[in-house]
Amino acid sequence: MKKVLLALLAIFAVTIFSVDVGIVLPTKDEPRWVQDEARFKSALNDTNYSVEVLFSQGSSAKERQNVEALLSKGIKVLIICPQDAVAAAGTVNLAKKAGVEVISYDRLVTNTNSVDYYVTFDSVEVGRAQGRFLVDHASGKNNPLYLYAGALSDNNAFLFFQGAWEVLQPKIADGTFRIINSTEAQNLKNKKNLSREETSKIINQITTDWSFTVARRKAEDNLTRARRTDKGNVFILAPNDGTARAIADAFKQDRDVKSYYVTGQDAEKASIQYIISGKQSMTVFKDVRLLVKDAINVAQFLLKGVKLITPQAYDNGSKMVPAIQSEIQVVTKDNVKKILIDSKYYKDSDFRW
Amino acid sequence: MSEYILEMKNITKEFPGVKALDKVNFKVKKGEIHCLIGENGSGKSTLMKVLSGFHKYGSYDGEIIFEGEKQQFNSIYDSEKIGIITIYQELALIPELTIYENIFLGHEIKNKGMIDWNKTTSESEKVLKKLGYELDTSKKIKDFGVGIQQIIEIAKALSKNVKLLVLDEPTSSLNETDSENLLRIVKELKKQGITSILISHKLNEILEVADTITILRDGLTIKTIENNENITENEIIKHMVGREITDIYPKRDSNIGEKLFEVKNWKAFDTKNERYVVKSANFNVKKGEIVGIAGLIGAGRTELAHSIFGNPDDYKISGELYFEGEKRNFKSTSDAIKTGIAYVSEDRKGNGLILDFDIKTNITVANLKKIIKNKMFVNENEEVIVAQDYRKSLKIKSYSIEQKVLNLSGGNQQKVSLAKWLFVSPKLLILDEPTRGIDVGAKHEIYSIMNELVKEGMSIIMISSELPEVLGMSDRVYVMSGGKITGELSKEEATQEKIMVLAVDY
Amino acid sequence: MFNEIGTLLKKNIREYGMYIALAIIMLIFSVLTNGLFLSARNISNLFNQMGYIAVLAVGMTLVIVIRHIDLSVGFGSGFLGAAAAILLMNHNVPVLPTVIIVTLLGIAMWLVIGFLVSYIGIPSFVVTLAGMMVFRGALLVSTEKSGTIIILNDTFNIIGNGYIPDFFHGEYIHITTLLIGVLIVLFYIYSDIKSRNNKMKYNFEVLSVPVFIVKLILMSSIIMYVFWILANYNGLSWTVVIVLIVTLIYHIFTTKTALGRHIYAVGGNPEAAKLSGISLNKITLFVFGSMGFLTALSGILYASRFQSATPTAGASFELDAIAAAFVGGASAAGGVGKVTNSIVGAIVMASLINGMNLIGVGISYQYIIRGAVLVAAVIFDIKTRSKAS
Amino acid sequence: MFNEIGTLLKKNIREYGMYIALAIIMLIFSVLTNGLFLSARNISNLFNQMGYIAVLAVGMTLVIVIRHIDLSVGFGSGFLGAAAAILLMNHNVPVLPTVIIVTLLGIAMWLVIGFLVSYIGIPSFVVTLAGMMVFRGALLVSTEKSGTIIILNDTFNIIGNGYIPDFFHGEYIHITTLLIGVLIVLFYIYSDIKSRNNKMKYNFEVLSVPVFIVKLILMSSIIMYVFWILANYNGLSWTVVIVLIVTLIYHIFTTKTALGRHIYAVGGNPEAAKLSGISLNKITLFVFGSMGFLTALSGILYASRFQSATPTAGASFELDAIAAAFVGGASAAGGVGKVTNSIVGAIVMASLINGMNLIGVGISYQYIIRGAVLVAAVIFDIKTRSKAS
Ligand SMILES: Nc1ncnc2c1ncn2[C@@H]1O[C@H](COP(=O)(O)OP(=O)(O)OP(=O)(O)O)[C@@H](O)[C@H]1O
Ligand SMILES: Nc1ncnc2c1ncn2[C@@H]1O[C@H](COP(=O)(O)OP(=O)(O)OP(=O)(O)O)[C@@H](O)[C@H]1O
Ligand SMILES: O[C@@H]1[C@@H](O)[C@H](O)OC[C@H]1O
Ligand SMILES: [Mg+2]
Ligand SMILES: [Mg+2]
Repeated sequence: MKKVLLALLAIFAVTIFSVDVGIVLPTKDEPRWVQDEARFKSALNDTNYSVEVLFSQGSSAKERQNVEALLSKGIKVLIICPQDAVAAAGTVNLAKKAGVEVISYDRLVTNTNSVDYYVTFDSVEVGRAQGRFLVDHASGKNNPLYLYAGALSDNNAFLFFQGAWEVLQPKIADGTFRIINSTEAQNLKNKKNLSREETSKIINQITTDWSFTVARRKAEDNLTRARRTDKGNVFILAPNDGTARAIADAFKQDRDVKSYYVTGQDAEKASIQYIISGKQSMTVFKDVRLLVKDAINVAQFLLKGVKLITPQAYDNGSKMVPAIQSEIQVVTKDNVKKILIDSKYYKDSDFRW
Repeated sequence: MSEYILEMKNITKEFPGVKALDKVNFKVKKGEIHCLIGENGSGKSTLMKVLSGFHKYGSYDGEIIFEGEKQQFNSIYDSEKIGIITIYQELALIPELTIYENIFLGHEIKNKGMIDWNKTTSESEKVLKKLGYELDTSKKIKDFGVGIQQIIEIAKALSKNVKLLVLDEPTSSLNETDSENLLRIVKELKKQGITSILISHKLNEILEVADTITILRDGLTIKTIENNENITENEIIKHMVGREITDIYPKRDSNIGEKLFEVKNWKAFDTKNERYVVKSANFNVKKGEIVGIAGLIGAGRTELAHSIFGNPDDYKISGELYFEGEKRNFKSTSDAIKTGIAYVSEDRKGNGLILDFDIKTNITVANLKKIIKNKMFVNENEEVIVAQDYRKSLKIKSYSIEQKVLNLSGGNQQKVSLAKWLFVSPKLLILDEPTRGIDVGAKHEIYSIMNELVKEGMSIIMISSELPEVLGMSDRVYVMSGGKITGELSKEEATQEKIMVLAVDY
Repeated sequence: MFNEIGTLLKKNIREYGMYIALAIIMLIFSVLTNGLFLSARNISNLFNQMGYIAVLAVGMTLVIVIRHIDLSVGFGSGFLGAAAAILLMNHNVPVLPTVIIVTLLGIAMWLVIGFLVSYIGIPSFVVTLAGMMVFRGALLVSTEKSGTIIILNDTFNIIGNGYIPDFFHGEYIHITTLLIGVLIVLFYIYSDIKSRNNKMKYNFEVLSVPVFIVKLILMSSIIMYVFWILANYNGLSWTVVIVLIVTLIYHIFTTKTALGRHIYAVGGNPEAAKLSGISLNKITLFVFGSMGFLTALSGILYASRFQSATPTAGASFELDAIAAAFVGGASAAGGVGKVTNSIVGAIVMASLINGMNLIGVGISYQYIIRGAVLVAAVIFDIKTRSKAS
Repeated sequence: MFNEIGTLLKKNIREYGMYIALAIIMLIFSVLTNGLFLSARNISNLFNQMGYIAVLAVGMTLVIVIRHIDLSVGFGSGFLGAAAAILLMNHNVPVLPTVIIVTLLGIAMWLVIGFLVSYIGIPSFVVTLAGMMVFRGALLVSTEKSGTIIILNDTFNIIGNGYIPDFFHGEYIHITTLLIGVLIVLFYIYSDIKSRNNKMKYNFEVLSVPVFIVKLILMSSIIMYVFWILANYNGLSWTVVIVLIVTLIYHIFTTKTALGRHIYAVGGNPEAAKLSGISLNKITLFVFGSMGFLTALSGILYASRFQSATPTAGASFELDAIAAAFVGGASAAGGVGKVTNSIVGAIVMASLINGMNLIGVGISYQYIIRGAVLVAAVIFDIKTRSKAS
């Protein structure tokens, strides 16, 4: 029995000896982070540093456990994408105290001096890109607009929505768009800069909880409620790819919806297929390879004891964190091949064209 | 102060749909043993639960006067505080706790707010010794049989400040020796000035120990009488059931055929508790015969019955079993049932009946295939007919066959249990304590049914701890002791003394 | 006649309690949404939204009846859905074999659970909590390679999204659906009359002719109304067809067959059932096996509805299914619980979400209200029950 | 002497089973991590990581003992943590009043749960499932305004992050911690000798002198070893101090007081307990009240540890707590379960996660292994139990 256990554990053991770089990602439940893991592993294959990737599964507590385990193993650099940007402060402080360099990955840990670098796609910019896409495809007045957001419990959902609202709001105010599914948003349609509380109110109503089930139900129920004149050619702000597909499925089934534009982000394989098949309109592609490359570059310099000077810096509430920002790209049916296949991000054979 | 330690006046207690007590008057003299008797469901236990505060003051009408003072109990705690201690029909012990914890449960010995376990242990041992028992009090209750458990209950009562001791059917699950022992203790307590109220269906015991007898029927006080030589069992029975029963054990002409059932070198090992529950058993049953199995508590009769009835407890078994001349090997209880054996459990509430289900579903559950149509579906109409037939022929008292068995009195539950097993049309019927805790009237009816059955050719094994019943009903008697069958007696040979000799033979 | 109806209602209040609760909720939402709640389209959506929970609730009812619980059905369903997706997409297995393999896999896995619960004697709460973890891990492993697995198979996807074809091509109304409704009503009337005649043959008491006719008309109208509503939208969806068939089979199974009865006997008093020749272990195995079958079905319905398998598929389905069963009056003390009522329980809980979505209640308050209604429904059930007995 | 030890072990195998399991797991991880697992720093981390689960496990043990379950403690703890954060930050309430208010709030809320369970008679599974939803909603409402609420209060934050001060300023080793260890060992030896003498006064059987001394030495070394390890890192953390105090109080409470024993009596046989004059309703209220108290404590520990209240705080804590109690040998059949063993159960489960993290086992496999170990632990427990009796 004991032998079996030992053997079993040994199989899963990646390495037990000291690790140079520890990476902590938010959750394996979202395909996005699975991609990050894969990209990290392949990128680090080319270096002679040892790494270990751990997932926090949506829990700040697990995240702390992960970091503590990595510290016990003597990492020198920590790359962390916090589950909760605020709650992670104490965790990165621990790392700093242990003399470890901290790179905040994609999401910035706030209110702490312990973050050394920040590599990111700008999350607000993601929202802006989504909003811009809808605005660009709308003509005339009174276009029906359906809004959806991520989970109320996820700060990123607020950043995405903030970006999208920034772009959409003027067009709502001038009558290009008509909000169909949120009375709260409707009430605030003349306000460009929403407070956290106001955004909360809206998201409360249009949340998908990042869940397919909730997203689809909500879309169906919104369509039930909408009058025929609220349909026709519609515009849908969907926060990410998973929810975009669920929402698109619901809209596709409605006889009165003649056409729809629906946004997304992450360039999940499943959504790329949807884009190819014309069921999803766009996705915001965050080339994880760039982010990974930046993160690893910074890490390698840090391991060698070199401090980089970066062009940008973000205020995290306690200090200006030097930052490297990667570009995001909007993927549509027209450019999908160029952006994703030609760049070897995905293989041609992964999809049915 | 009056000569009465307790007076209960005009007590009326209603449950939804039942008037359990109707203006009952009940007086107990200081220092006496007062027996309370009556048919099943006549309200004895309810009266005692009113007395103990289990049924709170306000949930009944009437008044209770104890030692000259009016009492209003809001909980059992209140009545115990002034010295009324009740041992309930349902034993109030916690299986997972030790003897000493159980004895002092609810009135722990404390020292600075903490329980003093050492004192608790030694005090427990002391009370038990007073009753003539030396036990390892750190053992859990679940390791003991009902006999010992009953003694522990009494020890629990004595460990409190007891003035009036109420015993609700303490001997119903005890055999002769243990019963006698218990009655001896009650008499002993009387000498120490403790008043007792004793509820029992065993008239012989009552006549033996009672100073006064009160009879209840249908929630009414029928009569209170002094116990003296002039009173006979028959008289009491008449008051209890409202009619005369001339012979409790009805006559029967035996018509015994060839051997139906036999076990040889039978052994059963309980792997969970690592002990033999049946060490050696050789016995047989003939067609049309009633075979009694007598013995003391813990003799292993129930285990023997289970082990032949397809072994539901998963004992390790060795030996041979023959049925209708053929050697059989039952893999499961359903095998045994299919072969023609039925077993009416001694514990109708625990494992005999499904209390939340109605009469008809309980009757058919062991043999649903008998009323299956199209090879698949239960014919519910047929089921109703079956149940109604049994209700009539066994005289089950209920307002319909759709009544939950939970709400039936003990005797009627026993009849449902019997009906359930008659419905499998067994050739061999095993009755384990068939009349435990049921009143004489119902007992008489069950005996009559047994006679009917053997007349039709069925064979019966009757496990019983009541010697009069064993002697009154059996064609042949086996005696068990310590997991062994220690002897066989024919109807003619069998006497109380001979059985007792075999029952203590190890 | 009114007297007779009165006593009838009183006698069966326990059973009608559920329906009354449902009616109240539906009424409230109808008013609050200006009738939208009861519109053809919404009712159709409602049923489709709860399909994969409803089948779980059916199986969970039996699990609860035998005094157990199953926390593993959520991620179990997610994992089995992923298994289907992998078979379909990575191994190009056709739909029917996929469905069969996944179903067998589900049964096999739950037989293991049942074995641990019955033969080994581990509390079901523990085994299925462990199962929940294991299936969650397995689901993550299955979706690790490609993230969400998208299912490109129209036949498969129609299970969770499609409607039965209308052979008559009604323009505004789905004639096949209406026809099926009529057939069901006819069958209902036929079997009710037959059972009444049968009872008369046995000389049992039966409803008087006028009351009987009132009952037939009432029930028939309700059935026809629902089918009419559905016919006014897309007709019967395959999901609804599957749920109906599962419910019907389980209803007949639990009320009319010996095995079904034995399940309730085991729940009512395991010891007594054992001494009645019923094998607890086999019944437990069977009930968990059935749970596995239905979990597989639920996984297929979900994967098909979302045309994909995701790493979080199935999260917390178990809680929805358990809530449905309890709202439907199943009792944790064992022996009590009807599959039809659990379906109604599932409809109650789904109506709640649907109704609140229509009104636009925020998610935070939705959680609070769902919790409150769950408790209220069970209190209501307990109260009507104690009155009825 | 060896004979005596042998019988001693056999008699108590049930109790030692837990410890053996823990020892095995620790051994395996030590080997697999080249000793890293048992390093001062890691052991210290391990204890701090499980603090908020450990206190929940203590309360959950009693809930399980009286045959109930509590699914609401997870989000309940999250919500109470948020309440603390709001009081501290938005209303500027000082730490002590905050802690008191939150604790009282926890008790009050759980008294409601207890009331619904006992007086109204709703199954605890249902009530607490509803509670889970309600608290989840309430947590979202509380964090709506500002998202995650940052707690900027050093006194408060020290509860979950700080270590007791070293009055002796040891350079390499935390002397106060060592001293406390020594005191505990001395107290342990003193009370064990006293209890032995007491028993001898009553003429009870006691361990022979050599065996007794062996036992004292063994236990003392284990305690000293743990304190030595902790002293080698930062010393005793406040979290550990709190968990130790809670465990001690609950241990004494459950084994030495009448109320404590009544809880076990109710769990072992409710009917009998009632006839012994114990009020089931009051015991149930008390046990849930205590659960509320500990949930509040857990919420405070968590909020303090993360110096913030997040909208997802508490998610699935209930499952961890329940798993700990079951691994620690609590029985769903009621009446059985020790708080100390549940703490060990919590350590076992936490070691598992911690150890797998150190080895670098992927999260998917972590779930699978945790599930497997949960089942294995309970099987082990069942087997040793049946052998022991
Ligand atoms: N809690 C209760 N709820 C409803 N009815 C009850 C309850 N307790 C007792 N009864 C009814 O009250 C009547 C008297 O019951 P009780 O238990 O006092 O009878 P008893 O004389 O003790 O009978 P037995 O000899 O069988 O013990 C019976 O009809 C019984 O069904
Ligand atoms: N040696 C023993 N040690 C502990 N318990 C025992 C022992 N022998 C028997 N018992 C317990 O005593 C109880 C009575 O045993 P059993 O059922 O075999 O007796 P019986 O002859 O059928 O008596 P009855 O059915 O009248 O109680 C059983 O629960 C059994 O566990
Ligand atoms: O990429 C997204 C991530 O940033 C967000 O937090 O969760 C949803 C994902 O799609
Ligand atoms: Mg009685
Ligand atoms: Mg017996």
